[in-house]
Amino acid sequence: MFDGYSLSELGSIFAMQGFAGLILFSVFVLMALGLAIIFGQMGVINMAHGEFMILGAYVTFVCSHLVGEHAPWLFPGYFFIAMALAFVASGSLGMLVEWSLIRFLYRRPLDTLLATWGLSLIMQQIFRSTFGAREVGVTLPDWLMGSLSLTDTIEVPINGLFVMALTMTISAVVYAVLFRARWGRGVRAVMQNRVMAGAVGINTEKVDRYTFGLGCGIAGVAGSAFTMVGSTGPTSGQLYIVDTFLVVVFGGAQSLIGTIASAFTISQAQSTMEFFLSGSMAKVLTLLTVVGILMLRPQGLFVLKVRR
Amino acid sequence: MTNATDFLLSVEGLTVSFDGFKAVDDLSFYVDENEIRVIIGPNGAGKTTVLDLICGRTKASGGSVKFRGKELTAMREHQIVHAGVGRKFQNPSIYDDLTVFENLEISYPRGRSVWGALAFKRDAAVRERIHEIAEMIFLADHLEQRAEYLSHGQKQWLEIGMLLIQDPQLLMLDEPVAGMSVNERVKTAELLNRIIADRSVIVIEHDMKFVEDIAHKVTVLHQGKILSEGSMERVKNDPKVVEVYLGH
Amino acid sequence: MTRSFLTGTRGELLGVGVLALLVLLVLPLSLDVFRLNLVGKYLTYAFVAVGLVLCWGSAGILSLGQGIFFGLGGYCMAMFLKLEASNPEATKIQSTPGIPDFMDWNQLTSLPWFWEPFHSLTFSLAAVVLVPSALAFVIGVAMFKRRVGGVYFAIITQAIAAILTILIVGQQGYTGGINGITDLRTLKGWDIRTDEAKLVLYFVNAALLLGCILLCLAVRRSKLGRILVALRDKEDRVRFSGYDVANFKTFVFCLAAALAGVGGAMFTLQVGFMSPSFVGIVPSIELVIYCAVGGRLSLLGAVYGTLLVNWAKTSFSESFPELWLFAMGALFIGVVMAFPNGLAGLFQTHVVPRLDRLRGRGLPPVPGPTRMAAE
Amino acid sequence: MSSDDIRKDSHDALRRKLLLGMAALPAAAMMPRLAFAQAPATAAINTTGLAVTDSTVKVGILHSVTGTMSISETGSVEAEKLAIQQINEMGGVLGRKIEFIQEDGASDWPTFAEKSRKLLVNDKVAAVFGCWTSASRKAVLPVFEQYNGMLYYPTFYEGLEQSKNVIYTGQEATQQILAGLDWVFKEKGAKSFYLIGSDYIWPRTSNKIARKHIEKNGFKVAGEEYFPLGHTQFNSVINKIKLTKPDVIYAIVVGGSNVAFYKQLKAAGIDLKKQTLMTISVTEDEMLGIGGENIAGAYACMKYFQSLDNPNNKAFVEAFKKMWGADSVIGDVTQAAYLGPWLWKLTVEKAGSFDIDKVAAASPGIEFKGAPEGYVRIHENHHLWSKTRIGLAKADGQFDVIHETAELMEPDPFPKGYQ
Repeated sequence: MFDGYSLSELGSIFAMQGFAGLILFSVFVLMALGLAIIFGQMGVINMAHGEFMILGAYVTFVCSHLVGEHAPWLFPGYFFIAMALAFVASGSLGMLVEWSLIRFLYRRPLDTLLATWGLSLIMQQIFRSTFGAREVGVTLPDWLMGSLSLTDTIEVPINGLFVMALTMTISAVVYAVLFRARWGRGVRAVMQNRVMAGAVGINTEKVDRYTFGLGCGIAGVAGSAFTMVGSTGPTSGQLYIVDTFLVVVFGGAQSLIGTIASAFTISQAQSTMEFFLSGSMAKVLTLLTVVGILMLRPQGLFVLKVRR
Repeated sequence: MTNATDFLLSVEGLTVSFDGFKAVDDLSFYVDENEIRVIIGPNGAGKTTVLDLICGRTKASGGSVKFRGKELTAMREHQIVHAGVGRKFQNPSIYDDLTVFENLEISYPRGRSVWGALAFKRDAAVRERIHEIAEMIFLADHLEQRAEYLSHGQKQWLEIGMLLIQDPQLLMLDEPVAGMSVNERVKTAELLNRIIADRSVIVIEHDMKFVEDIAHKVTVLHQGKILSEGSMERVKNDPKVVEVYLGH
Repeated sequence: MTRSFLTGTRGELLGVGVLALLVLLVLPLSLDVFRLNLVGKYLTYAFVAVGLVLCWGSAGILSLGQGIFFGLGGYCMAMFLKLEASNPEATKIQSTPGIPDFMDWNQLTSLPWFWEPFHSLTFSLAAVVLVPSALAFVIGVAMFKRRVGGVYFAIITQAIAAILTILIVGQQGYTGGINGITDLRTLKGWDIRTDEAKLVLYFVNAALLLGCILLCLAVRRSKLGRILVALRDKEDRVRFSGYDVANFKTFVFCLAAALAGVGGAMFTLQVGFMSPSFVGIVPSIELVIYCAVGGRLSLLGAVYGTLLVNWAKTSFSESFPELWLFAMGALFIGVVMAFPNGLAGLFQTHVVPRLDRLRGRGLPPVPGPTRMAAE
Repeated sequence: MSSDDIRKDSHDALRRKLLLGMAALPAAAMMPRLAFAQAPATAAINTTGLAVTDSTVKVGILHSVTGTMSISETGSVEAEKLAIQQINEMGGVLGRKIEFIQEDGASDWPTFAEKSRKLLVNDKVAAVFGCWTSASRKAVLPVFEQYNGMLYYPTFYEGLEQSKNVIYTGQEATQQILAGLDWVFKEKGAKSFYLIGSDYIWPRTSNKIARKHIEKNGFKVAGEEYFPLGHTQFNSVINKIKLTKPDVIYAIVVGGSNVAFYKQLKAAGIDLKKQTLMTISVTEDEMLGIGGENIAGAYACMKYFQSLDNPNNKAFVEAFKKMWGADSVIGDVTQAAYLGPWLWKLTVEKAGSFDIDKVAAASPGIEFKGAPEGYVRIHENHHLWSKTRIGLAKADGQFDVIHETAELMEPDPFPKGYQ
């Protein structure tokens, strides 16, 4: 397939392809991070994760409208406000859901899976009733949708850079919160030994609620960011579920580093295969590879080896 | 040193590490036929891990476990059971949803393959054997009761009974009297002394009184290594043991 | 210890009898052909739900990919019917007569090799059962031997469902693509689209379902059934009682897959087509909810659960289409939160004591199986 | 049915056509219900037991109101209801008011089959307006053939089908594709093409036709790719497009993938004002989700755009917005769905009967001059003769119609040489 291209052309294409892989990696991390926190720290698979993302996207949509109508001068920067609001909206809803639903199901992980699926159906219908069945168009500031020309042939999408920067920021914040802050120690204590953590005075219920809220909030931010690259509709959340779950499960339950490594592996595999094969087959092969590796390493890529 | 094959169980150079931490470190010991061996040691000494390694629940990083000359580390769990090694867990591990009778029946060593289990018939031999074991573990009157409703001590016995019905050559019991009343402990000691007639037993226990009642030989573990080994009397007087364990 | 007259083997057989009465007599007498055909379609889902009771309720293995097996069974049947419908006479306007129409549109000029054996009805019927169980066997061996379970297993089955959907949709020359295999007409010359045929198929379907339930009851009554329950409670104990746990899980997964396959085949026969929309993630999860509503531990409950949910779905979407997703979502949550044992649990706690009292026994009920599947 | 039959009826038809040409105009819609008085006897016009009374006739509307497809199908439902209302205001069909029974296909094909059976068997409707995806149509087709119903199907689709029981009011693939390609050959001097689509039957079949036509004209297909439905990451293929530098990107991406594709294309620095992109899958409906600014400059090729400048369309758009809100957008399929009830009415009146067989036989040759797209005529293969137009996407979510074929394109569902 490379006949008739000059070396510099090929070089720049491979550079861009590497960059595409990095964007995909960032997208995967961003969508999986919230789920990984919830799954890793609480053992709960949140099937409504995609809907929490779309909630963030709708918040962004509403913001773009309000700002566009009432405060046009704010438009170039509204995206940051929208992301913050998306975090708050999805996070609070997450806490509400934890309080009303999830906390009764901690001993039954498979049941949370079904209950959150039910939740996702309800959220989809709420979106549909509120915003209509059609996808909505989120108007973005122009500077976000452009590209930077590095050379004549290498062009870097700004929204890709934005997603990458956002992913790094959020990962760093999550890392700081979970591993540096006092609160994070509480989360990890609860994860390792719920009874003991309760006994030493950690409010385990509160920790659970905030952890779930944090995970959902990050989903909201992800959803908000994805308005730059994807669609916003009542059922758009479902487009992400298989990829997201696989990234988390492939990364192993207990490790954020694992999630990041797994996102990297899957994204590189997918973008490489997509380049050399046609789209559908690339997807099938990526999924098959992940499933195959999971069968060989059922606990995921990164997992602490512990006495059971 | 005697040839390893003379022992019922010979553990040599057994090592396992979890994330760099050596839970069991180059451990060797030997168990005779018809011996009751008690393993003691402070928390985290690696006692349960040793049992896990022998029965295949945890895979060793190095070393060998030979049972009657067969290498256990290469075998899968159910094969180890078929070879004649039985294991009781620290917390009574029984099937709450099934009756005592059904608990024992599942452990009955026939129909262990899928098709065997489908074709399995509850015939006279099965019933007789279950009643015999139930008698032995003091549960003859509770056969139709759901295991969930047994007392803690009765659950411990039931699990021992589930092992006995398989007639293992080596029985490994992890804290069999934990949570038992004094009366139950006495009965359990009696039970153990009765069942070693034709097998060896490895017991992990903290209760020194109980250990003295049953132990032929005691192995003291500390940080994954053997600190001392021998008769109860000898171990008790070993200054190293006194320092790390008994003294406290 | 006291037992209700409705527990034990006698109670179960009585339950099957009541169900038989319902599906073989009451429903056919009280419904018109159109509604009866609908019930027939629902009953094909019940095959999957019954399999899930064994797999999930009894053994604690939650598969979110049962649609795969339902679909495979359905496709095996559809391939036979399509070949019969594509005789050279009926397809003479095609550029290659004698092959299914969608192949012709995709420029295939001869029947692919894996379609050839589906000329034979015997082979096709065997494939309906064997193809799903073979795939389940491969998945089962690979996963259970490596001790993949719980949530991991659920997610992986989901991914496999996604893979299979993409493959079926993408390979349209061989599979009919997203439209599926449609326009199936006759089975060995017998027109399956007439009202009489639908009636006959309904009874065949109902009888098969009852047969499968009896089979599952027998499996549950056997030692294997008790081992499955034991497995769900204390997997390690079973393993250290000398059982190769993976084999048992694989067996029950294969059995559930085979049942789903039969359901799929009956679906194809009654509905007249098969499409990839039954293979994907969403239908697979819906199949789980049928089982959950009925009561994940009860084989009969699964049938009633399937009938109830589908009936609700049809009537809801006829009158309040926009409310259907709310209802469905609430059903998922409600069944998990408030009625973990579903209809069967409600029956045990509310109906059985009354029935006992009616019989003059006045005995307290046995505590129902209240424990949840651990994982 | 031969063309002789059409000619035989032409005199009578002409009179009605004149009436109907005005029918779509708001003024005409307010005409008194004069038709009721001379309504023919029910027994004469309904010999097969359809749900026709002396004053009403029942029809079915069968689309997905729930599920993923509801996004696309809503417009069709709205258009069909509008048409039915307008027809009723004009006096109905053969003096009978149309009552519709709406069923939800729920984006699930067996549900479509089930509901169509219900409509035909239980409700005995005289016609059904419905279906959107090919899969749903394929699922209901045997039902319509078995119970002898009449389906008016609105979507542009891949062709390869023809049935006595279906009128296809959207374009089949060759109508949509060939004219558009000829235009880019000529106007843009395009010589190489990159074909990209969602992975299912319509994009694949359409691209096959496109490829044949491109190669027949001696031009080159630089690449052809399909992505699973719902795919959201297109950066790799965009790189491949950049590498191969095709003159035209020919895109048939659908659903949520559509939005992702155009946003990522724009972000990757591909300026559609410089890079020619032609699509047959983006209507005004899809533009809403994509955002006009992200797709401005692309060419869409289909038979109808909301901005089409003719009196019929002006009246139609106005009536539609009056009924469904000023924010409504109207895409190609919505317009095609609007044609369904009108074509059925015209056919029934020409046949003088609601009987399915007579309606099916009377269909070829039926002309509808009040069509918002201008003028359509039913072909003997039950598809429509229609013009194909090319629209240039604008940032405000509308298209500029920049080209239309001089002649009506003949529908050819089984195109020889393109399969």
